[in-house]
Amino acid sequence: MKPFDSRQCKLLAARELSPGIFDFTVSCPELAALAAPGQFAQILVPGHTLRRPISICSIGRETLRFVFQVRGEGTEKLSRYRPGDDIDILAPLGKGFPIDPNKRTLLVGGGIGVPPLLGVAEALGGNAVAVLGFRNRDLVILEEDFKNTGAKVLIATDDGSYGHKGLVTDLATGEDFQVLMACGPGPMLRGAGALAGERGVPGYLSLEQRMACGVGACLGCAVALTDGEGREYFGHVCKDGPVFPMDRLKEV
Amino acid sequence: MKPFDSRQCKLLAARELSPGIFDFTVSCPELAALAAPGQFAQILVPGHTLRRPISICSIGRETLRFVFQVRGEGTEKLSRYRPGDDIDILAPLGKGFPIDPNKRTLLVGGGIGVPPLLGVAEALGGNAVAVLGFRNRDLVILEEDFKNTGAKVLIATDDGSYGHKGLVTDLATGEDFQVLMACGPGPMLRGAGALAGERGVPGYLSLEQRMACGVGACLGCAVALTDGEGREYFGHVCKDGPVFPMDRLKEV
Amino acid sequence: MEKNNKLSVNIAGVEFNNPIIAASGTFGFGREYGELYPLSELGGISCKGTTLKERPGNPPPRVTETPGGMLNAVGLQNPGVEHFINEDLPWLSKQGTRIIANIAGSTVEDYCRTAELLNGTAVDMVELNISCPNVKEGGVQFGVTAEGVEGITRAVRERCKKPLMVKLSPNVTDITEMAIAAESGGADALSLINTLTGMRIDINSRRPIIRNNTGGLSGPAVLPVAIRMVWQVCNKVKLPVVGLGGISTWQDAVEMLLAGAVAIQVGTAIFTDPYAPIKIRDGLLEFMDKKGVKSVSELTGGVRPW
Amino acid sequence: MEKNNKLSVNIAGVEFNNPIIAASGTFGFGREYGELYPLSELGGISCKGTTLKERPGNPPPRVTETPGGMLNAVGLQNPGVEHFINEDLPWLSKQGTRIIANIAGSTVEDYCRTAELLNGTAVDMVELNISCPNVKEGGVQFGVTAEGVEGITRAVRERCKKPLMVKLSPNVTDITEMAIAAESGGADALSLINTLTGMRIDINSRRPIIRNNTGGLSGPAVLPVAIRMVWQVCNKVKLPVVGLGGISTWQDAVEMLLAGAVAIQVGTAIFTDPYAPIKIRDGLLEFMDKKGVKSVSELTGGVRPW
Ligand SMILES: Cc1cc2nc3c(=O)[nH]c(=O)nc-3n(C[C@H](O)[C@H](O)[C@H](O)COP(=O)(O)OP(=O)(O)OC[C@H]3O[C@@H](n4cnc5c(N)ncnc54)[C@H](O)[C@@H]3O)c2cc1C
Ligand SMILES: Cc1cc2nc3c(=O)[nH]c(=O)nc-3n(C[C@H](O)[C@H](O)[C@H](O)COP(=O)(O)OP(=O)(O)OC[C@H]3O[C@@H](n4cnc5c(N)ncnc54)[C@H](O)[C@@H]3O)c2cc1C
Ligand SMILES: Cc1cc2nc3c(=O)[nH]c(=O)nc-3n(C[C@H](O)[C@H](O)[C@H](O)COP(=O)(O)O)c2cc1C
Ligand SMILES: Cc1cc2nc3c(=O)[nH]c(=O)nc-3n(C[C@H](O)[C@H](O)[C@H](O)COP(=O)(O)O)c2cc1C
Ligand code: FES
Ligand code: FES
Repeated sequence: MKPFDSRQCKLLAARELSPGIFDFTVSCPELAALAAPGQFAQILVPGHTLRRPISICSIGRETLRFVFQVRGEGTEKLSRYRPGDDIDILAPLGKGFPIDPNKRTLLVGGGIGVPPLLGVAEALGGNAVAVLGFRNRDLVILEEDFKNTGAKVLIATDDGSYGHKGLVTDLATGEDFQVLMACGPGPMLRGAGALAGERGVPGYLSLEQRMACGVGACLGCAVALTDGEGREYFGHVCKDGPVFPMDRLKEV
Repeated sequence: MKPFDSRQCKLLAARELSPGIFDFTVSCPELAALAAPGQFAQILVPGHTLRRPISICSIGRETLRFVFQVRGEGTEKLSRYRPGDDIDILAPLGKGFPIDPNKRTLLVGGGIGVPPLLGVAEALGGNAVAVLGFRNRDLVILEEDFKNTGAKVLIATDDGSYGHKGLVTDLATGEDFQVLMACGPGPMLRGAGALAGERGVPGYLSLEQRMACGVGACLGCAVALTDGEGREYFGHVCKDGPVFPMDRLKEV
Repeated sequence: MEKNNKLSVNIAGVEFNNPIIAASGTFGFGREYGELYPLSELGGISCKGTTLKERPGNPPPRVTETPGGMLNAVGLQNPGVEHFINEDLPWLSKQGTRIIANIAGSTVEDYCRTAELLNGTAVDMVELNISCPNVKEGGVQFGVTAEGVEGITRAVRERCKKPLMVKLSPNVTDITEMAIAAESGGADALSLINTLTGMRIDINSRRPIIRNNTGGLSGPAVLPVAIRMVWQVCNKVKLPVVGLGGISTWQDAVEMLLAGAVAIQVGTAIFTDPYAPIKIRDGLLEFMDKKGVKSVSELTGGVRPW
Repeated sequence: MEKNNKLSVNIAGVEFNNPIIAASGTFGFGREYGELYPLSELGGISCKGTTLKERPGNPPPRVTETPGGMLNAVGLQNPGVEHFINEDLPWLSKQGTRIIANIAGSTVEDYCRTAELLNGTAVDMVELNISCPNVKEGGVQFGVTAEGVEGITRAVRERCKKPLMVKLSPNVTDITEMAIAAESGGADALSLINTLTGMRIDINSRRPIIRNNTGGLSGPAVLPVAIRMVWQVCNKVKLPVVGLGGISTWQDAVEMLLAGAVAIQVGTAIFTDPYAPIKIRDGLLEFMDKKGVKSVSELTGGVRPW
């Protein structure tokens, strides 16, 4: 069986979650059957040479869910798709989060880094604490979805307009966890990494890099890694990641 | 007032007249007010650098009608537009047919060259004979539309599956006319030119050429012309034409 | 548009109201697009290339589309420089925009005499087109060797009383050599890039689509090549550089300025959208306001290479 | 796919089942896309460029999009030729497709030793990459002068026992000079084009988007340049030419064959659609059947210039 493939997938539902952030559910039984939380898809926007990497937010029996933010031309065009339209999706790609429902897991998400963690929370079946950060109240997304997984959900906003005012890592102070998984902007990842270090638990971080192939063939999406002996080399976000054990990363 | 302009025009009606031939009516009051039969539009197909030149088929009070054939990528994409969509149209461009309703006019059209003559027939208010040629019965278009103008309409098909079997110019044998206007493939234009020559009447032919600007600025759409004294030079289909008095053309 | 000091730029002593110039050969002599907006909205117009004597141009087809761009081989069709001076310039010079005469020729002497004829006229600047790939003797032979570039620049410089901008061909191994040669020859400014030579073939007729067999590639497709060349050139010469090639949005224009250009030209994008130069100007101004940039010159060369 | 004689081509004595080859650097060593279709569906694979010693490659970002194309500056990241021979080749050589080793280096001696190491292996052909613009010492210095091209070709030719294909850079004034030089140096075949050097700048950070500042432009945008260069080269040399650069549809492939190519390579188009090479092959076959073309070689050089 092919471990990934490209398919025309029908868009079943499209919704704007918050200004500029879209929530797509597509029908793709074959791809959904292969997918794991933390993996991603390469979505074709016709007229564009390079596909857009978008994380899998949640995995249904026959569907995949993607939540993406309009950042440039490609995501803007994508946001104009309507239910019934076909989208060419290459998925599932990369290595996701190493999920163990027996381990209490802290999920640290920031902004558009929150969606990929939803699939993780679902797979953890309640054994998770999700600490989620947003710029302000209007940008909070997926809170209910996380709650529905049975996870404990704590929200922080930069301006305090909702939940805790301040850093998302602050929310973890009273929490107990055996493993940490994070996705979000660089500074947040650094904070999450530090937190895992303090607590002495393994941390897994989901990274971004500009990509061409998305499958490991072009060596486009380099990331500086260190092997067991401290030797440095370039790995690739699309194949070795996007989720990396934090101790393998040269820097975050 | 601007003699032409580019506008976002709403597609009001779209119909497939015969396989691969589409009939679009767009709303564009400002452009319609400026248009004359035989002029053309430069239609933008997003993602393409060059606009597609398409003749104005018919001019309504607030609408323009275009009939086009799918020939390549641009026209194929255009054919997928649906009523309600906006189309960016630069129009009206070029010089149309010199219409005189007092002169009995023979309209000679072939295939996708037929649509531009409809507006002419409408403007002639019945004082026209339209001889229209098609490959076969299935490809006959606009017959009723021409009849509704009051023109006499005669049809020829290459295979005789409808109307006269043979050349469209054969149909003119018994007809009397003071001026001839033609649009269609090269061989048909040559036949029409010869016919006008025999009858000693002025002939006007509508030409095609690959275009960039469509307004006379780039000198892309050259056509070899002769001036009064037989001197040859390059004129331009988009500005000096697309309709030319046949005696100005170096060759058809 | 009223003069907006934020946008005005000075190129070799000539003041342009804004840094958006219509590219040679894509805007004729301004009459057609002048129906759509006052030409004073533009910083300037680089006119269709003109030669000492009238030229008929190439037989059609002269243009076709390519992925993200187009090919052209117009072949310098033009009525000759005297016709330009007598018929086009009087009208053009009243439009409130800067007029750049783009000149070409088959011999150095042709170029020089063409430039001389422009000396006493209302033209603000002369652009030396030594890079037209679409005519057998269209000057490209002068544009692809350092000696050629320096030689023709020096010869024209001696006889031309207007500020002289040399337009470089991208069809060279090292664009900076050509830029340095033009500088040595006495150029007051550079413009780049002209078109990259390309070809398309009709797979049914098996004929090249362009009657000239090959044509010049322009449009968005060439933008990265143009940005790269402008950046390389600006690292090597002191002359003001006008950047062009594939600019179709204000973002592209900002990139080109950051790469080192003092002004930009817009060509092929006008075919896609006749209002492109205006939209680019407005977008640029809005961007500057948002970023607190007081003068467009602050953007010039602002790239921070790694 | 069964062997289809209509599509088979012979390049410098090597028989390819069909004329569709994956371009170097876009297909790795075949493992990833080998998950999607049997590699025997392709005529051949030009492997990721390999060097004598392991190379780390450039820091990221290494790729970005451009209008109708992309830039890359991977910088020849590769595990070294011995790793290729020991780890990749054994698997690759069992896939039922032709294997082209693409080699690069910093010195002539590097190239020669890399080629020598491949002598006894299952590799079907060596492609000399003297045109990688993305590493300081990546060979481009050898690829932009006739002397350089001839010299390295001759040196490698002497020590390489495999058919030798020289891959030309488009970043030159006259591609035919380089082709003639490669022919004189003893090349058995040519492939062109490699990437055109380009640049993009992030207008907010003012940083070049590619960490290497410049990168190589590929994809549909460059197709007309590639067609032109292949046509020019085929008019000047007798060597078989493999055409590439921007091919993304079977129509593009037919154009390239008509321009003179005996086979084509598909690179960037694979990123847009991993199945592109297969679709191109199928479309080509259908076109040939419709037109009554009995062998793909009949298309080669079939353009009828004006
Ligand atoms: C593994 C992975 C997972 C991702 N998951 C999500 C997600 O779930 N939701 C979401 O909103 N975004 C996600 N992103 C970011 C998303 O890929 C970019 O926002 C998107 O590619 C921007 O495309 P554009 O056309 O709108 O922007 P443009 O700036 O027009 O894009 C130009 C080029 O740069 C690339 N690019 C630009 N920004 C990024 C970026 N941050 N990362 C990678 N490539 C970039 C584009 O893919 C394109 O090739 C993810 C990125 C990666 C690498
Ligand atoms: C003045 C004028 C009026 C026209 N009126 C009509 C009309 O009413 N109905 C209709 O169906 N067709 C008309 N055509 C032809 C129509 O412009 C082409 O069929 C169309 O441009 C093909 O575009 P494409 O993207 O489908 O083909 P592609 O082959 O993908 O186009 C590639 C490029 O070639 C140009 N091109 C291809 N064929 C032609 C052609 N025959 N003439 C000019 N440019 C061409 C395209 O515009 C484009 O720039 C007219 C052409 C001209 C010049
Ligand atoms: C139809 C056409 C005609 C051109 N004619 C000339 C010319 O006469 N003189 C000249 O210097 N450049 C000429 N050019 C080149 C443009 O001025 C410009 O350098 C090139 O098109 C790249 O810019 P763009 O991508 O913005 O069009 C012409 C370009 C086109 C498309
Ligand atoms: C990501 C990437 C990596 C490349 N690496 C190599 C390489 O290692 N060796 C080489 O000869 N060419 C390399 N190339 C160039 C391609 O083989 C090809 O010449 C070029 O991309 C043009 O073809 P295309 O437009 O079909 O991609 C690379 C291209 C890309 C996009
Ligand atoms: S994007 Fe090609 S290797 Fe990761
Ligand atoms: S298309 Fe530009 S002059 Fe006719």
